[in-house]
Amino acid sequence: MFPTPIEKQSQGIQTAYKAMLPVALLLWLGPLLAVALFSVKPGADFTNANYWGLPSSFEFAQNYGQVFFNSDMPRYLLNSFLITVPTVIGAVALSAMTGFALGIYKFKANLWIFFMFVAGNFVPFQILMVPVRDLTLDMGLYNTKTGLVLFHIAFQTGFCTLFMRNFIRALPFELIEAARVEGVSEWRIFWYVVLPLMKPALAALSVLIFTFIWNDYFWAVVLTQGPESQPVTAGITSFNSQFRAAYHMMSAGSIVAALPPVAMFFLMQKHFIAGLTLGAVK
Amino acid sequence: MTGVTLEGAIKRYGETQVIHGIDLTIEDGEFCVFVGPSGCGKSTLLRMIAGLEETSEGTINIGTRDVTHMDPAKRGVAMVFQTYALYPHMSVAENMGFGLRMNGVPKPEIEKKVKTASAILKLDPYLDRKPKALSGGQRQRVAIGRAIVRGPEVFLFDEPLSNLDAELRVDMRVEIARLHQEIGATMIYVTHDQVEAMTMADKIVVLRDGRIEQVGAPLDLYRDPDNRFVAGFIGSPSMNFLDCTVKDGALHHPALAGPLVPDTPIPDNLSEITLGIRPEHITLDPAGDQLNIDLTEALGGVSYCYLSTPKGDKIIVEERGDERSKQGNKTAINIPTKRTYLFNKNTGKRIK
Amino acid sequence: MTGVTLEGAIKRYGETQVIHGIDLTIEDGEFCVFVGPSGCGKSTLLRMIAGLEETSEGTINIGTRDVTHMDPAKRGVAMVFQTYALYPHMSVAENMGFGLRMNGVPKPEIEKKVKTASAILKLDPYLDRKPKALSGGQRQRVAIGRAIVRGPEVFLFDEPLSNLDAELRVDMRVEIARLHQEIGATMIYVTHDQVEAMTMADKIVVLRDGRIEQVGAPLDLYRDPDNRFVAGFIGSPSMNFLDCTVKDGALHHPALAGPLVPDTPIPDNLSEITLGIRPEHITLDPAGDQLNIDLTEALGGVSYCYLSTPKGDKIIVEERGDERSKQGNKTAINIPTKRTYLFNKNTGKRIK
Amino acid sequence: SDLSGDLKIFLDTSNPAPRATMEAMIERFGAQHPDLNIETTVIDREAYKTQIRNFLTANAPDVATWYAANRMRPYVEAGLFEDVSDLYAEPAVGEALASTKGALTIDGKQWGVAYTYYQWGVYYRKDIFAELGLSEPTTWDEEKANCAKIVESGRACYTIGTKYLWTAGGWFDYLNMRTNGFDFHMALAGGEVSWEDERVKQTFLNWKELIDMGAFIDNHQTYSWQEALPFMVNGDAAAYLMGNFAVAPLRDAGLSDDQLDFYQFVSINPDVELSEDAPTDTFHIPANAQNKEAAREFLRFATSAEEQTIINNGQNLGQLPVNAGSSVDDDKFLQQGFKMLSTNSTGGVAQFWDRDAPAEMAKASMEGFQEFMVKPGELDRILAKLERARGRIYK
Amino acid sequence: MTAASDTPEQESWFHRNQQSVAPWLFLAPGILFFLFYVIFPVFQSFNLSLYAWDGLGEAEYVGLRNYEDLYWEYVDRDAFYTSLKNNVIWLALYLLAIPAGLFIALFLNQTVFGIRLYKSLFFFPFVISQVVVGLVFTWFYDPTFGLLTAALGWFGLEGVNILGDERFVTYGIILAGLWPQTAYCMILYLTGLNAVDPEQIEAGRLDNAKGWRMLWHIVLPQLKPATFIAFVVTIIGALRSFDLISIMTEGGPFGSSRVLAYYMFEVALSEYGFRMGYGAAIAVVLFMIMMCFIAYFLWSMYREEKGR
Ligand SMILES: Nc1ncnc2c1ncn2[C@@H]1O[C@H](COP(=O)(O)OP(=O)(O)OP(=O)(O)O)[C@@H](O)[C@H]1O
Ligand SMILES: Nc1ncnc2c1ncn2[C@@H]1O[C@H](COP(=O)(O)OP(=O)(O)OP(=O)(O)O)[C@@H](O)[C@H]1O
Ligand SMILES: [Mg+2]
Ligand SMILES: [Mg+2]
Repeated sequence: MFPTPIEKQSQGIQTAYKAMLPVALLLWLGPLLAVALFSVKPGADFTNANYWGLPSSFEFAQNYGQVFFNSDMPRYLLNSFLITVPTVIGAVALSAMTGFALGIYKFKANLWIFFMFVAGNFVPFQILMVPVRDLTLDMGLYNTKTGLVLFHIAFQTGFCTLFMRNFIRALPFELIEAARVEGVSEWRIFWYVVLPLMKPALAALSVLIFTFIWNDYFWAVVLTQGPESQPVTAGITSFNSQFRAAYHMMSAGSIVAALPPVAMFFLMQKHFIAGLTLGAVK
Repeated sequence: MTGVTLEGAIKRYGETQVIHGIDLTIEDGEFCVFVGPSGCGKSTLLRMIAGLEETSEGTINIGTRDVTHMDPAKRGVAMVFQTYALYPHMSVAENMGFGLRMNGVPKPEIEKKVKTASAILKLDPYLDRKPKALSGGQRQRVAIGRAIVRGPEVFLFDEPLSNLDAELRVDMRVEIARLHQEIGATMIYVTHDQVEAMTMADKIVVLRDGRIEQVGAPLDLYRDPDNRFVAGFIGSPSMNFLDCTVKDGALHHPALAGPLVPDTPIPDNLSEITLGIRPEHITLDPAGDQLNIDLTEALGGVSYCYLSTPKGDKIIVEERGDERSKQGNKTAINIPTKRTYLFNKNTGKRIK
Repeated sequence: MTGVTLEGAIKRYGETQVIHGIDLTIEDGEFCVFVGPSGCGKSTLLRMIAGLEETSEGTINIGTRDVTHMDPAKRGVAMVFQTYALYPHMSVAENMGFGLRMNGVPKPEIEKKVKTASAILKLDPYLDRKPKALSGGQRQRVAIGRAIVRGPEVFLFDEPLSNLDAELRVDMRVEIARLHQEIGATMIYVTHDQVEAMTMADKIVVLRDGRIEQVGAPLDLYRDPDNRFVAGFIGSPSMNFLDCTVKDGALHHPALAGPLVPDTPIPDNLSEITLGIRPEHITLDPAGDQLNIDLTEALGGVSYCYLSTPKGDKIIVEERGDERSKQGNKTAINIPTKRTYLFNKNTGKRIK
Repeated sequence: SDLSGDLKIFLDTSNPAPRATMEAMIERFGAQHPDLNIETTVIDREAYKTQIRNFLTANAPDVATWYAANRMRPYVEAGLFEDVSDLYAEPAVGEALASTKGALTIDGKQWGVAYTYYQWGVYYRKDIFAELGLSEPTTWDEEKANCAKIVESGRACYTIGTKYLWTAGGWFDYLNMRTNGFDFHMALAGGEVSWEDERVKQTFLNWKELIDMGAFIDNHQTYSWQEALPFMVNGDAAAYLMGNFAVAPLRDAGLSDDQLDFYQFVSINPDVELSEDAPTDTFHIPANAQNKEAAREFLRFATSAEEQTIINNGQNLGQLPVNAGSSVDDDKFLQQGFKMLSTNSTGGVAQFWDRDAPAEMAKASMEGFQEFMVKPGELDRILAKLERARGRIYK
Repeated sequence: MTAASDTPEQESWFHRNQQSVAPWLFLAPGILFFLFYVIFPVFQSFNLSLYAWDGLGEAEYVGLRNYEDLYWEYVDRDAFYTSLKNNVIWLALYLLAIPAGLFIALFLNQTVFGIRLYKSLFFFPFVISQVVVGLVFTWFYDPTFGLLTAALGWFGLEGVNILGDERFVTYGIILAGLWPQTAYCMILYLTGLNAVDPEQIEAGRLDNAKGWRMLWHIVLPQLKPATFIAFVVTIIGALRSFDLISIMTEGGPFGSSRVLAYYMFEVALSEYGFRMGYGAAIAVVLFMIMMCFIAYFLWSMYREEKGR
């Protein structure tokens, strides 16, 4: 293990290290903690320039109540879920199939199709912006969650295919051959043999895509407008213009918007990290 | 049940040909072992029979059916892989029954067949376990069980024991031999382990570079190899080879105490001949001093004595008994003429 | 150059103790092999000597220096790992020279030393290659080269050959033995391969569960084991053990043709004794019928005959010569009394 | 009330007070037409500006808010707004809306109706002026003298937040109109005058005088106009050149009418007539609307004298009604503003810089204004750049 | 085919050609989606960059005029070159996330009590939306009450208006971007460190490599895969930087914090932007820059594929 395990160091170093950890964390998360502090302050603290002192009163319920009952935030949150969940399902389903096809079969175009997905995945999405917007307009899907979901699925398929294909490549190919010798049809091999083995990849990818999509801002701005279909990342900006200069409200709103992916990360940490590292390498 | 026949089977990967026209008949119920050095095409040939690789040319028959271009599933073969290839998410019973299930066999029948197979392989206590919870040997048994359940005409094994440790390998070897006796199906078995080949086979097929070097029963190959390659490949430690010059109908070599007149007559047209002699047939003669004893490895019951001539030829001699030679000493060797093998030095062909 | 001395060396991982007070002296220039079943603490002991694991109690001396708490790099040891642990991003030459470079040795000197080592190990053609582009045996040689270059007083090997295939293993074994003769440094070698231990060691240390069972020269251990564990562990195939009852100063066992009076006197107080006899010392007596021949494995020069009594005791007999027993027949065995070993059935201690 | 079907209305009135006003008005309209199913969407004001293009072409509503003058030109030219000249032809409407008709006319046709407008001017802290002994200035020198005293007292004269650029456009409007007059200003917006013209330069030099004396708050480029309000509320700045919509948040923040007052932007060049910014917010019917009949009825309703009185009163928008027949709330700011626009704005009424100039030029120039406010020394470079922009934008 | 000669039941065409047809069936939906939404639009953008179009009316073919504008038109050129320059700064400085991530990973790669929690908390910034990160940092930099100003104040220093000063603004935004990106690299390195061969470390210890030398000579080379990924995602992240700029400054003050990605959005779709074709031309330039990296990535992947 590198660096040398701290247990092997002297007691003094160990203590110093343990003391340093929380300090470092505090510095690291400082800006975020500040926002958390803001979000429980009363508005008056800001007019009185009490930015960094303790809250003059603890207004957690008041501020967050406002966010939930006196703004479009709940709708934005709901939209985010309605956009994120179908995207995750769609992208994972599509890429499980493409990944299977590219990982298992040998045919001439294989590598080129794979490279198409990979290259597409890294394309700057600005180049897609205008055409995709027009496309969505033409299909009558502008400002619908469906339009956003369809695009996200398509775009994420690139990344997911890279991920899935590499994962499937790492599976023992004998499993597929064994099944073929046993007379199992290709579709059933996919369904009964490969898919169950991909569970960890599916979980990792789902969690990862969930945060990606949840945190998407660009496409939300390009393809949707207004609370009927915008996700919370875009919603937070209109929320903020509604509460411009009301820092306690903006903080509370931001925290609410950030919470679901954070919760997701904490619950599914193992998968999440597996996803990050599995995705690009093997 | 039925045998397997290959006629002029050829396999090409793109431009490179790796199997060069194999003709081979494996009888019904025979246990046939493919051996050969790594990369000689053993696995490829087996997979061609299984249908996992396409056959570029030639035909493969199983029984009376031409299966050359048939789907693997239709050939009536079952295969056991080196890595077992068990489905990790299924229990042992599910693993064994999966093929039948996918082919629409009714449940009770599947259960019955799995029961029978697991009884044969003593897997009953593990039927509900996942492969992960099994030892290597048990996994290998499950893989075999999966093959048995489908009642194939031909079993194919690709180095099934090479992932097991030495001890288990011995046990599983015995087990597979027993199974062959019990079921009596045709079995084709790939290995590069000498001992497996020698102990299990009815018929050994020695392959080199995609060609058959010799086919025969194990001790026939040991005692009567067709060429230098087979002679060197079968037997451990390998046969010693000395490139001798022929003079006056006798073989001359600095390592030999004197000219050696072998039992086999030497063809007139050859001036050089390779002499083969197995380590266990040579005895040391401490009186002589042609050879240096480089090293003596004492393994307990036997020792291997590594000799070399000043010119660099190496000879290994097996010693038994309580007296062993000593490293650094000089020695000569005695070679019983009836144990010698003669080979054409250029072609490697045996001279009989 | 100098030997290694351990005194009461103890290793604990947290609460669990895995090495229980080892006292051991390894002479200067000796080739010492640690053997024992998996998990017995061979690697741990070696790593304690290397300084990669801390020693919980006791002292370790290399030569006259107490190195118990010294930095690994300062101990004058070099280690060859099972997985070679070559730095994959460095060429062979860089790998070998890295240790010197880290110690600030000037470049020309490094080059000279690497040259010398690579000449010894015949690595010259590969000096510029990356480890990836080498075969297993070559990698192992590089790993050894890396050790040589630093000119250590003690070489430590942890199962250096276990990742090689059988053939290469033999070659490398010979190579390491040769190297030891050439350099003459103290070498400590961990293996669980019998053959390696027997053939290479000046001194074998048999470990079990973190304790030393016996220390001695290979053939001494083979011929004169202190206890049943060592007797069974050294020699392949293993010694056969029969639990006999003692009656009238003779041993009785259904597998024996009759009561057996061993050369060693039987202590009076024991009513049960374990009889040990090696497979190569038993001969078959086709006239008898106490034993079934379960299986005969013909390997060419030798066969192993697996026998069993009706009660389930198993015996392995080694056969040589051209006549072999036939599977399914019945047989008896002859045991030469001077080849027998007696063990206390309960403690496993040898009775001499 | 024979209207039926759906009526989709898109609003950009996302601030709390205007939003409530509009929703209430729509409710009243709905009450008159029970069979009409009205669907209102309120979009963030900033976002609305980018999204209007999308919804006008894709899922067009029946009524949409927007701005008059050049700001609506691209949509008119692309045929995305309905010609509503027929409404103006109706005597009841035509006469009542005469004052804003010009702002909604392009190519001799009218493309929407105004529903509100508001004055711009200087809102200031009466109490601070009193404390420093200052009075409302009317001339440039008085203005500067006042400012000098304010700066001396440790305050900034003016708060401003230029992060979103347009606030600087307001300053430019006033300085340029006061320096060079309304017609020149419009010519500049129309691309007819060089930015490197001495007269334009003079405008900036006047501006520079204020900047150099530290009249504006620091770091204004990081604030939105709302974020700049606290400086005035806290007394760190004494005045704010802003539209009347700033009154509501200032009052919300705790300033009473005793503390807050308004004066017309001072005269600079005595030779030019005073002219004012009075941006007009408008309703349009998208060309792709589904229910144009109901939409027209809604436009009539929204501009009716009665509704105009209600929605523009102090409790609601707090702005000026467009209908000649409605009455102005007796809020002191509205009264002052109304009086200013109707009697003391002889030079003309401008919409606002980013509505009078084409979008691209507005963007480029306002960026220039912001840069100028931060780096007044770079004036020549900035003007040269704007001149180049003019060369390309006006074809 | 003769294969069926022995089998009585006539196999369907599909069944016989299963192995060659199956991959295409599996690929079809994914490929269609991807072509439709990603690949074709790329070409459409190329096409669009040859037109002048305000997004409302008819597009007019102008050939390479838009690209000429990038170069010749002075006002645009300022904006374009500022964006390009900022993109380069982004690329260069964003890469700091890699050593920073490595440093934190090394710091956290211990097994003391509660370290797992610390690791997850350090990873936090990455999961949070860039929008929120942008807000958080905007406040952090706020010249009146921001934490930065306050902190400087404690040391008796005068506050700096990071986001209002064209000298600092890009660096300020990059710093905000580095926060989540460093967390990302940290996780990559933490998992990479887990996979470091302990025997090589031990070999290094015997070879007397310690501390930095151990890191440099033995650990880092083994972290190459992690570094590679970190490099790829960081480059991509740097070139895609949009959210933060949009949230924190909208390209300001006076356009000094724009990057190509944002500039393109601005000229094409923002409040005052109506130049779709020109925007597409910028996107094409950005695409070309990115293509260098994509090509590099694909090339190394290709080598790996062929190498196995
Ligand atoms: N897909 C392939 N493309 C090209 N050549 C191949 C391919 N698969 C195998 N080969 C070549 O075919 C030859 C035979 O390979 P095969 O795997 O059958 O050898 P083997 O006898 O099973 O060896 P081993 O004992 O190592 O398993 C080898 O030279 C190998 O390089
Ligand atoms: N870090 C550790 N913590 C706790 N126990 C350990 C640790 N390392 C080794 N052990 C235990 O110490 C004992 C000896 O391990 P060691 O690796 O020395 O065995 P070995 O003889 O080398 O076995 P093998 O032949 O499998 O390599 C084992 O029982 C092992 O479980
Ligand atoms: Mg093979
Ligand atoms: Mg070990």
